Amino acid sequence: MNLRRIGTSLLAPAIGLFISLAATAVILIVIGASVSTVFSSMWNYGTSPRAMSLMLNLATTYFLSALAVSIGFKMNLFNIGVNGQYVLGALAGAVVASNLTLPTIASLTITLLVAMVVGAAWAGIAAWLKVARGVSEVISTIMLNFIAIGIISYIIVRTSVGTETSLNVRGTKLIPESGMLRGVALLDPGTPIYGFFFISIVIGIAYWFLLNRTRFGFDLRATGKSATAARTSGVQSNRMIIVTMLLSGAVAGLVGLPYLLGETGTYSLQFPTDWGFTGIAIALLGRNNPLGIALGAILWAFLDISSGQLILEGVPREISTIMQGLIVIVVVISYEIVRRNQVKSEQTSVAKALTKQEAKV
Amino acid sequence: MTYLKSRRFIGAAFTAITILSITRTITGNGDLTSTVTIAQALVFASPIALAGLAGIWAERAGVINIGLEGMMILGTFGAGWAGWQWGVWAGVLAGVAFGAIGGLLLAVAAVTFGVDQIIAGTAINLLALGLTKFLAILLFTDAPGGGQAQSPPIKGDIPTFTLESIVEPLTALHEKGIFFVSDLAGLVAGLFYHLSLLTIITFLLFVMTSYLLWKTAFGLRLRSAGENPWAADSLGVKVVQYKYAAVVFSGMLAGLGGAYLSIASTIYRNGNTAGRGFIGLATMIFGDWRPGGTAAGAIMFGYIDTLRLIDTGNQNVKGLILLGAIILFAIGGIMLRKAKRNSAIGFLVLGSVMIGAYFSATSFPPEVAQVAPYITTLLVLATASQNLRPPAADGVPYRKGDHH
Amino acid sequence: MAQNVLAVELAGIWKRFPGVIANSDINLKVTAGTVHAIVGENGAGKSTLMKILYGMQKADEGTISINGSELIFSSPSDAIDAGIGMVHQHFMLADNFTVLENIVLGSEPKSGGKLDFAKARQQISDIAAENGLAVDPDILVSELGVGDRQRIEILKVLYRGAKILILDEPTAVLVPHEVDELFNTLRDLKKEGLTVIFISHKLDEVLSIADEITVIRQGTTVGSVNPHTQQVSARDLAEMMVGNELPTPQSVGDTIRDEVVLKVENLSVFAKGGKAIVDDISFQIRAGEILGIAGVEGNGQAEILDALMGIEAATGTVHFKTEDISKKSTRHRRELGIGFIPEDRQRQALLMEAPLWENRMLGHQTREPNSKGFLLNPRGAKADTKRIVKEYDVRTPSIDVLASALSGGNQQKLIVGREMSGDPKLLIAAHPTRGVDVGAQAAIWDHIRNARQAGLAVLLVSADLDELIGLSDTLKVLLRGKFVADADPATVTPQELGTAMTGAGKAA
Amino acid sequence: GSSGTTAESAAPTEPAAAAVKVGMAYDQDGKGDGSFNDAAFAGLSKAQADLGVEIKEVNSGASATDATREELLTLLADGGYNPVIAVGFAYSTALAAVATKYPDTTFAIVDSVVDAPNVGSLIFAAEQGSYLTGVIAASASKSGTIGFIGGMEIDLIKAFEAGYIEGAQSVNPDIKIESKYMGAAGDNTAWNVPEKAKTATDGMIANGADVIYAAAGGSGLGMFQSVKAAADGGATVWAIGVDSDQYTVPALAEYKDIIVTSMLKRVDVAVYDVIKAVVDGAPLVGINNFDLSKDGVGYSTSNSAVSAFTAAADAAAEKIKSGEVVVGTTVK
Ligand SMILES: Nc1ncnc2c1ncn2[C@@H]1O[C@H](COP(=O)(O)OP(=O)(O)OP(=O)(O)O)[C@@H](O)[C@H]1O
Ligand SMILES: Nc1ncnc2c1ncn2[C@@H]1O[C@H](COP(=O)(O)OP(=O)(O)OP(=O)(O)O)[C@@H](O)[C@H]1O
Ligand SMILES: [Mg+2]
Ligand SMILES: [Mg+2]
Repeated sequence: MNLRRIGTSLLAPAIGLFISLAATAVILIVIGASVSTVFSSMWNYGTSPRAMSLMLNLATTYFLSALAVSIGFKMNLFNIGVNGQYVLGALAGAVVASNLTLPTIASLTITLLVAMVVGAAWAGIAAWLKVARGVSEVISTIMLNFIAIGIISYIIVRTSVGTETSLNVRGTKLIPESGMLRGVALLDPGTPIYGFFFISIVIGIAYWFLLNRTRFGFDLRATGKSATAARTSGVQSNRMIIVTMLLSGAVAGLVGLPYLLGETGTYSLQFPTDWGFTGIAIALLGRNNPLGIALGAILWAFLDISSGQLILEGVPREISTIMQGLIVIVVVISYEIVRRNQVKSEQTSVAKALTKQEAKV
Repeated sequence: MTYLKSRRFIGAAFTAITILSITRTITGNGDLTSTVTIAQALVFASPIALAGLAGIWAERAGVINIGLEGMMILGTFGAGWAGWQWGVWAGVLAGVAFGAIGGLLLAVAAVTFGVDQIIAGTAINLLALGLTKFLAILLFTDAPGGGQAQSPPIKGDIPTFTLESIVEPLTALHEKGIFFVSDLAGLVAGLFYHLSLLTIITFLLFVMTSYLLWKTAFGLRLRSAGENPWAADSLGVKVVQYKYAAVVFSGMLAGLGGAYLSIASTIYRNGNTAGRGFIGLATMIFGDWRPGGTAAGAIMFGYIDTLRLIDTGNQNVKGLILLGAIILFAIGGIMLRKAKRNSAIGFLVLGSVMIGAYFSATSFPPEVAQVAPYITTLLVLATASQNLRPPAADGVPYRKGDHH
Repeated sequence: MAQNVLAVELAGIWKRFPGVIANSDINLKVTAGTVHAIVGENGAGKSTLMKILYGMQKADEGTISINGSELIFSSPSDAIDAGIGMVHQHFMLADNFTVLENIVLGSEPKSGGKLDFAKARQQISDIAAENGLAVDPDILVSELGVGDRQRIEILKVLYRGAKILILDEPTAVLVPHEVDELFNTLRDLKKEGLTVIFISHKLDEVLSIADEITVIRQGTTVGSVNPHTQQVSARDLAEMMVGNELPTPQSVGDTIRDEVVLKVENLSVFAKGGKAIVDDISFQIRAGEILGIAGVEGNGQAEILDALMGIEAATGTVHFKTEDISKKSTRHRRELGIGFIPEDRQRQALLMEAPLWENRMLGHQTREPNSKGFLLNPRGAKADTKRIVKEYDVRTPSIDVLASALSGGNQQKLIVGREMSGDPKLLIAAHPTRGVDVGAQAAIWDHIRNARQAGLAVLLVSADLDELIGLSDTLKVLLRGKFVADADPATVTPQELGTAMTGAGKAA
Repeated sequence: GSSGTTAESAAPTEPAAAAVKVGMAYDQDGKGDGSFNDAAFAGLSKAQADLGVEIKEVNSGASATDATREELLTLLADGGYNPVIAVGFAYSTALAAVATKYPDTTFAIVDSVVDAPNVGSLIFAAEQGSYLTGVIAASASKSGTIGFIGGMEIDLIKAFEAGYIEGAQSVNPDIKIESKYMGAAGDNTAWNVPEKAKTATDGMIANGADVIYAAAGGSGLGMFQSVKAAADGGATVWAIGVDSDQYTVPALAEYKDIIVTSMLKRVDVAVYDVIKAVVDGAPLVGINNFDLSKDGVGYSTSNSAVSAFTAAADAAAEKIKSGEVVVGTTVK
């Protein structure tokens, strides 16, 4: 039974991957590139130690972002606001960390906490608006994203928080090395794997544990599966909405940290601001399951990283974005088809089993 | 009914102009109600309004369309490409057609396969972004005047009209600075100044939507798909077909909004929708899923954006702050009268803070104006969400034969 | 009109759903100008059959003939064209539309592309006047009560000029005088030559209005009776429906103890508009006592239960034993030992897309054996689910299947088993044996009786009057949110109780 | 190894130089902006034509990180491209890291300073060039009001504004200068909103401005449109372009008549110089400040309309070169 379920849940992404690869091949043929060369060089490059290290680093960021999104998804809350939550969280983390001269552990702990609190607080606005004023979180988080960008530029451009870290680059003061979490060179000597990679594994396990092994997790999943049944079972829906949004925002607050603490040491105006949307896509691919999300994040990072190799081949790097888009849309459709068939076949098999039972009696 | 409606409309317009006029008089900033401001606000408002209208079509038929941004992106691209090749009107058509493809994709995923609509829309946004960037590189890189990220210029212009006979005297009247009268003059003149044919089309599409959706059998059936598709189905309404029609038309409208943007900039550029699809969605909710309110929301965005951009010495932002304060006080007053004490206090406190800011600062950073529309949207939704009435079956996957 | 003309003839209809055969070889003949009733248990396949006749679903096999000619319906429009109209078991109305919009939808009068509202208004008021169905066409449906909605549904059908009317359980939600009004309307329609197919679970109603009754059991027609010519009682019909003799619920002996478990004072629940749905009621239940509430569905039963569970806001006080729980959360109430079997099991009592053992936890997730402290205990939950499956005879191959894969009756057994777990002190139950087959029904009654023996207090709401009379120690009759009568279950008959429920007379 | 459909090509005529392969990395979506990136490409093309070098262009794509930029440069260095030129200050961190890993490759970065023995930092005194356009603007203005349209509000662009203002004030101390940025720092749409630039310019013209200078990437197009519309309406108004000589840019042909001059930021010259130096075997490393004295910045004279103001501008240029005038990079 369970093996079958695992099998069917792998079926959808497999279909998605296959179809989007096929579509990509068609595009490549149309633009006159050699399909086999492109795919094989993507693969060869993507499996080199350096590229794999980069991939894991990028996947760490994506993983956290998708996790933040999926906490909400689990109870049908659409936190489209991870973008706003993580940029503010990362900025706050950068400001705090750059002003700390503490031992690494203490400094990191404080940085993480600050980023999480800020992310949670920003998500909390949307939660409050939903619970107290009935405003859909979809729309409020989108608005809050725009507002966050405005706040960030104000802080960096017009307050003393922003300095010119190198010529023409404006950002927060550099974090002292004691406050950084650089990482270890596991695969490639020149490309360390972020320390946050390991932290995010722990967070992933914690997420799984919280959702599947705690009462809170049960309440959350129950609300997602049926709000009315959850309510009848004693779940207070408003409280769940607030706690879930805060939790989602707290994880979102961490999204920028792998890059901040592993790489830049400053929140500058070059800091990417759209990892939240990536997170949504990956959460969909991974079906809100931490393992699935991890695989999705790695796939996404693979496509991102190997697109660099693609342009050297003369193929626009945006082909990987197209692949990503195709994978998402095909996978969500095939998930839906597979799910329907699964429910149907389970019903049929129950009925069959029962007929047999009755026949025996 | 219509009498009441038109009275309500006139009342609202009167209040709005009065508040604007008070603000203009206190700040002495003629920009707030000038001909140019209004004319430009319409230009900025139109693409957003079209996105909002697109949202109305899809959601009235029960399909949440968060893929508006993607459909707009497709529209900007289509217009840039075809406009460069065959001229501006071909660009309009291609923008609409490209948007329709996006709509069709959403319909297939959400209506036929019953995929969660927000998820399907998000996927379309991703796909549109990748596809257009890719195609831009393929088609525009080596084109003269184009580049990897932008199309060559669109050929030709959309005609614009200026009714000199109205604009000139009214603009002159505006410059006199008479309370209310001058402001009204500026507002009216703005409507007839450099009015693009596309803006007129946008306006007509709003009128057409109001008529089609609320006055015809077609509209009734389409809306029934968003209110109770099972009931509609039981009366022989081909719900799936109506949903398809609505979502594809939604894509066409969003595509037109995108085309409008490209044409206004004379080129397609990567990223020039700048989130307007999402803003359109917000104006739709802001406008209670109705054309009138949606248009008002879009005009607010256009108005604030315009004031920010034509600003001299950051005085317009200051004006906006005062305007916001006065509006907050007005809402607070209404709340007090309706005996909603807590909300009233909230508004009055917020209003006072803004008044304080107005008098204590000589100018405000442009970021304030940049985020003002978004904050306004949040405030409006926070005030009015309980009274908003989305279509009852909005976002609910419908399968023929199934029941809720 | 000639009495022997067949308005509808269904022959050899089969309809299979995954895992269930809803209709197997159904044959039905409906004479024109009559009221033809169809009765059968929940899930017998009545609605499915009607949907097939109305073109909403396609039969796998079989033929449909209307007025003698064989037709194939691929959509409701085909059926509408053939003069068939259907009023569904669940109202099919768009709440945000006006009455007019709901009625004309799909067959709108037009003038030059525009919907001709004036003409529609005229047509509706004409039909309404003709049939004594007064409604305001411009009011929003959301503002209307069930009686009005029913009228609109019938108007919808008449507006389309239907000659054959299908009414799927139209009376379930009506109060008695509304039922009378409906029946008067139906008789009028019959006089005008219309044919009515009428589905109901209320057998006395059926006997009073029908010219012919067809009984469906497990998806197939098992017989027809003519109440005008044949001597049949409601009990006879019921036995035809279930295929064997009905078990009788009977609580024996007085187990009522002194301790008051539930004390409700001045409980009221208000609808959005401020109207009282539950209107200032008070009652108490002692340990070992079963208090039955009789009443036509929709008179406030669901709201009372939800209010007692803290799901719906209410005024008044509720004491559990000595504790005032009026302001306490649902979870707190559950943890005190209140079991709850809600009316709508699929929406309120189950996570359809979760396995059975997770459903075992639902509502009990804070207690042993499902959790320890903040952690869940899946192993404990699974073991206990196996126990329930065994004790309550839940027919399932495993406890890992999704709840949606179980039949409704088996779902219900699981819910009852769950709510009886963990020694509840009070059970609040709505229709505990609804949709459950005869054997399982008896088993559930036994479980309830045994728990009562052990001191369980029960608040029982049921549409099954035999069940209500048989199980209850005390009976109260609810009408429009108020208790209007008390009845002694030892002496009252279902007929008397039924009368009292309509407000027509005092029960014994 | 690479084969495929690329723009790469070796000039067969000059086998000696065929060994030089130039890698060029643009930021974000790359060239096609009609100004800055295209100027870099112009230098590259010239080198390809004149020196017969092989070229390879890449771009970092949207939401690039330092890590992905570093990888891009690494791929180029790895592939034997030398020199590797990074266009844009966003590459500074990435380039610093890669340069140490490939000490035998020559790198160059535009608009930033990377301190390594094998890196040439190509910086431009945009404020000096802008000073000259400020002089021209103030001289050309009849109304006494001129305007400036900036893209994203960052220090790099503020230096343009600062020089422009100083230059204008050196001619007319009472001149009124209106400035507007299309987006706050971090708002990546700021470079892509010509319709907003158009509105902002409309506003300035309505307020009396008659010369407008835009340093706004792709948004600058809107400024040209607005000025053109005003000129078509009979007003005497001028636009000043930026980075490339926009008078000669084909995509802007319909606006050329109103482009009185452009502030030239000779990224093309710098790029060419870097490549030529490598071909010549004497790589250009260290800080190369392309200022007025090196003709790294300047103004264009392709539109004859500018001739009336060249005297003033050239005089100002002399003062700057001689050190008599020092142009600031921040707006006072
Ligand atoms: N769409 C469907 N898919 C699968 N099974 C269905 C579907 N519709 C009905 N069924 C099943 O078919 C059987 C007959 O259902 P139907 O609704 O016709 O019963 P009914 O006699 O009307 O019952 P009730 O008295 O409860 O209304 C039931 O077992 C039901 O669960
Ligand atoms: N709307 C529906 N869609 C899909 N399947 C349905 C639907 N309704 C019922 N079913 C399936 O039909 C089957 C029969 O359900 P139903 O509720 O009628 O059982 P039942 O005949 O009452 O069973 P029991 O004998 O336990 O009383 C089950 O497998 C159920 O899951
Ligand atoms: Mg039924
Ligand atoms: Mg049943």
